[in-house]
Amino acid sequence: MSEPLLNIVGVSRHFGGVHALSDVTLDVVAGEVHALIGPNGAGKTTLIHQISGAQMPDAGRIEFSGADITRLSMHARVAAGVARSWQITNIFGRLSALDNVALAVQGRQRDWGSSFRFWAPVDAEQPIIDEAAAWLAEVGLAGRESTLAGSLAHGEQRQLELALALATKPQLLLLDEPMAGMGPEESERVVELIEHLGRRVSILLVEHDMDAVFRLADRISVLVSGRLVFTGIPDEVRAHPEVRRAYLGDVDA
Amino acid sequence: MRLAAVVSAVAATLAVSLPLGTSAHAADKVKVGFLSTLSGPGAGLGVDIRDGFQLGVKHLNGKLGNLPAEVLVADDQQKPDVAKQEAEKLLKREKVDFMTGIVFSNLMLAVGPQAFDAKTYYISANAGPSQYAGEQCNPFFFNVAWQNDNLHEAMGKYVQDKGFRNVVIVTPNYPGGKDAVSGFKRFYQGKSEEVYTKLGQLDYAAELAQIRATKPDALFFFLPGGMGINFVKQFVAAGLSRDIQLFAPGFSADEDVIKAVGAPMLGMFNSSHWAHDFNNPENKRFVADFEKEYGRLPSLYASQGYDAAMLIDAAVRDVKGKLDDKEVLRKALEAKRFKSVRGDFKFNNNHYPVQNYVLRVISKDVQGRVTNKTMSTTFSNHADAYANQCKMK
Amino acid sequence: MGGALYRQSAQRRWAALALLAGLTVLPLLLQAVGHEFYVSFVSRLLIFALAATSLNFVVGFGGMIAFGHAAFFGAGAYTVAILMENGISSALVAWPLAIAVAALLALGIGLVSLRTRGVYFIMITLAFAQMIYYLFISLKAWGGDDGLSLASRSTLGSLPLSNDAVFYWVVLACLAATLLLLDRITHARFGRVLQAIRENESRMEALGYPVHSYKLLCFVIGGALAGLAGALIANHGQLASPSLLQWTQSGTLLVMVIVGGVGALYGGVVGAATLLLLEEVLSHFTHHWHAALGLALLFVVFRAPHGIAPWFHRRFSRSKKNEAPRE
Amino acid sequence: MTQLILEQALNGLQFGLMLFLLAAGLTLVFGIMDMINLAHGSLYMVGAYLAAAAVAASGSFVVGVLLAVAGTAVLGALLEMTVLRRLYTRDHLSQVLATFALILIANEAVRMVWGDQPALLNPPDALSGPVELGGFSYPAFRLLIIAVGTVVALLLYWVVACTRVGMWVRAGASNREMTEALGINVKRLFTLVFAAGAGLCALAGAMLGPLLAVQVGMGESILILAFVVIVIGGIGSIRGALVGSLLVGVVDTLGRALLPWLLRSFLPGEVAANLGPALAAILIYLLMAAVLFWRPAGLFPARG
Repeated sequence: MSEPLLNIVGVSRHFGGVHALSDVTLDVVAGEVHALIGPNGAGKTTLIHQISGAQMPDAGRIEFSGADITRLSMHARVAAGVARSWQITNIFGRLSALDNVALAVQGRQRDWGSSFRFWAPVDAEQPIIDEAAAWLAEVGLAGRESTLAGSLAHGEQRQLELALALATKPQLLLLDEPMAGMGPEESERVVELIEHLGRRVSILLVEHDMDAVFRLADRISVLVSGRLVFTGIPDEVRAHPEVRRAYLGDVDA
Repeated sequence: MRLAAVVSAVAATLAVSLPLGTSAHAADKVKVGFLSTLSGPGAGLGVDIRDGFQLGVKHLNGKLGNLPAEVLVADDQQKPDVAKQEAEKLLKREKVDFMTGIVFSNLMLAVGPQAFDAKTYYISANAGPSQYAGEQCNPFFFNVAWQNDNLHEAMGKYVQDKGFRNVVIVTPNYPGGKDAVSGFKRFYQGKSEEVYTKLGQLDYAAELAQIRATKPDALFFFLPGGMGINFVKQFVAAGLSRDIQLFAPGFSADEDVIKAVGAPMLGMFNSSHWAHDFNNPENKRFVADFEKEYGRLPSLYASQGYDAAMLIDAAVRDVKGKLDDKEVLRKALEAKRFKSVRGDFKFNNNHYPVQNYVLRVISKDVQGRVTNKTMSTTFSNHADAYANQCKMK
Repeated sequence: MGGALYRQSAQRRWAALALLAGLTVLPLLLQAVGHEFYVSFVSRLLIFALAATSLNFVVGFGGMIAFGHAAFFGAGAYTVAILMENGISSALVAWPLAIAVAALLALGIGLVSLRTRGVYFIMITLAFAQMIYYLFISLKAWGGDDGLSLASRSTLGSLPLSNDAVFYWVVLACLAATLLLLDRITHARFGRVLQAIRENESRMEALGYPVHSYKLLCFVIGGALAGLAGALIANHGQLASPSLLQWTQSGTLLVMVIVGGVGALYGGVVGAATLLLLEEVLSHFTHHWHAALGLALLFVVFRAPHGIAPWFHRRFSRSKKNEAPRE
Repeated sequence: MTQLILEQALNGLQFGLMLFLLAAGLTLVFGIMDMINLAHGSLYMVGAYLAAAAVAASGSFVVGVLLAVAGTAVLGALLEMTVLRRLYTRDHLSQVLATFALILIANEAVRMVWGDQPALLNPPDALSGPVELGGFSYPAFRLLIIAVGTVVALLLYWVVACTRVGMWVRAGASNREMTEALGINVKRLFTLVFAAGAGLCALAGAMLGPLLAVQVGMGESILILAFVVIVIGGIGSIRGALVGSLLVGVVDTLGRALLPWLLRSFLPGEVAANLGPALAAILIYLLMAAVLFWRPAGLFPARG
């Protein structure tokens, strides 16, 4: 196995007296799809928050590409190559779908330069618009460019959310239940998309749909009550007695 | 720069096309712009000046110098920028012949240049800033009241003469307050401690505690309008009046303040150039009619407003209504051909009064009202300290 | 409301140009009918329009409800006055400096204030403005409570600014340039980023935008333009008054913005014009014109909740609705 | 020196308690209804004017004050039911505009009824003098203010902390939907809270009126201070309002008294004389900025 891209060492986070994460150690290697599973309230989203920079851990260290990013702001982590999607759709409802993605494209300073530009009209920047349209097509939203994001169907909004994350061209993608609330057809498209991406981008995937998880994941980590119970390849996870008891038990039933 | 040239040319054309003054003929009426503080905490002062002025016009049968008088009243809200806007309206839109009414020196200094630029005579019925008494004296500025320092000087002299040597001075932290301190100390030579408050401050608990700790034998304060009312009330309520003698310039101890504070002011000394018990026919008529008209005793502000009307009347009468010849009008104003309710005064070279200043004490009059009573004359024919810096053109 | 309001149509551009032309010849018309007093009045109106526009950039575009804009307005005015006291009367030096001082002040205040949000942001900006206010009225060197008078207006090349009409044109040029600049900014990258931040701040952060820096710069630009307005108002009345710094001034500007239309390009202009004209007209009829103004404002709140400019715009563009790129 | 500090501490307490009466209503309205009410100061003004009128009419200070409190509470309830209720769901900017309009209308209404000049409201004769307090005399009326303020503060604390209505109010401040889910008549609760806040305003106006001045515009300057208080304390928190009030009262009073003296000890006289008052005037704003810098949601944030 190659050097880990993301390295989480002993991360803890508590809210008041509640320990949401206790001493979690985990890594994601380049090109891997790493799934994170566990019952509701296990701390999965909290862990995503720590990695994306939405929250800072109370203890522990987070390394990305060999650099310590534990105290880095969210936008700096995005610039470094960590992008995320949200469990609850988080888009710009009053902008068109195309404008949504164009913002994400424009945000890549290394490709397009600073956004501190005050004179030239943004509508005239054709390359950015073209790229945004390409991302929309990639997630299956071709033809919906000028629709206001807020008036897209729920599944479409989830796809747009994914396009936003992808358009930042991350090395590591943190997907928090990307298929939540989707119909089977839309879910299938997202699964295919992730399979397709898996070769270019490393993915940390939080998902409740076990079929999708076992189909997509190279490795699976199990989080229970803020503790990492086990990490292994899908077959090991299926076989692990403690995991079965703690989590998969209710799947079998 | 070509743009600049074009714009200049257009502007020059405009300037030429402007009607700049017409030939001297007798006006058919006299327009007076009365701009004063008529709302907010300082409103009482402006209202008194206005009422005094209008009583004067009434005594003159609605005329000034035999011409129908039109008095345009405007409120400056005690704000310099509002004062400037209102003055601009009066001067440029209404094209008034005289301006008067301003209470506060800072507003006077803001509005003065506008009136002077428009070559309109300003008759100050109260504000007497040192600037216009000294180097910046202006032919278009006349003051019928006093120079700001005068009443403080009179109080300083009395306090000095009475042998007080440990005095606290309370005044707002603004130029008028600093003038009060320097005026008072021009004649008082003992030990003094100055306490500066915020302008418009209403609660003096902190300052009073400080004064109690200082243990002075006398206290001189200059707090215009509502500030003075509150200070005296709180001073007495704190029990300080038992050990400390209060002194103030007349404007902190006049009818407006007495009406609000009442009996606690009894025994307080103050200085003035006028009092309602002055015994001359003009004053008797003024005081009696003022009481009849407005149901209260006039204050010194009212007397000044009244005198301003009288001065304009006399001057317009003198020039026979020819208001356009500014030079002749100025001579007429300087001559001051009217009898003031304060007895008499004359204008100095800087157009400020040379006059007497008296000591008043607050006591009960024969009708049992708490009011001012004239005691003695502190200064005779007193001028201000700045007149010698004035080179009137 | 957002971007749709700014989408310029050719029609709107022509309307703006026609208005500009009309305002340009206004002094000539007023002088022809002998009402040159109103040249000065309209200058003042345009200066307040500029100040309100600068605040609207912060409130409407940046989404930051700032309650201390008077600090920058006043700082610009005092900079010009203080420089004049020290013998520097050139507008080419003093006005840019006024803008710079206001911008620096905004940078400092913004750095601290942007740590808070919502109501706390409103209050902390107010607190800073109050500090500046009390500082100025306490310092005798800067005129204290009297403010600082200007001996004359600034000098600008060979332009005679002391002529009210010329000064009016300079003010008009400043306002037009500001509106053009803000129109460009809102359609440029920076403007789109601001619009998106207003829409969804955390999502922008997650797209890699240093949101704090964008908001701070927006705040600073707003402050700088208020500084320019301050420099002009000091020249207009030849006075830098502490009342320019008072919290009521911040409140008045905010009311102008809300009345005119939060986030509408011409919101500040419409608001300033509405308020000052109402004041001028109402005070003619009644001594109690404040009450009438209050009732008018209540009317705006309940009948034109997005302000007057968008209300007009909706009326204006109703016929063109079909062309709008919406589905 | 100790006597000076003691006296100033009493002054600070007196000022702080009165600020609390204003801040309590403001913070609850703010916290529960999420509403910026700039017109809160106008209720203070109206209360003071009503007190002046009622005292003059009845000849009794106590009767006058009680009438003013009751009258203003009714007025507050009416205001809530006619205008303010329609603003709860609007954004902060609309609230600012509407309540600013109410200030203008209230000021003019008072001017129309009572005129431009300040109204007369004097303390009862028995309390207009000083009392001896172990070595120095202190104004009796200020002591009364401290007593009234303390009683009301304790009462309010008890109501909010221990009664059913108080529980609703606290629940409303921290979670509005939850309160509604509990089946409480939120509409009536809001009107009640608003009326109570108005009554407290009137009490403050009536108590401070004799000390300060009953005049148009008196509400605006103190409104800013009340906002400073609740922001320092944390919006929606009664405890925060109390701590904030006392903090502002004491810092302002002690600062004004001690700062010039302190500066003089290490700065040249002229500089100290200029800087002292300036610094004293901005002290509470510095305090607020500092609190918000380290605690961006105030000292006692009511919401999670």
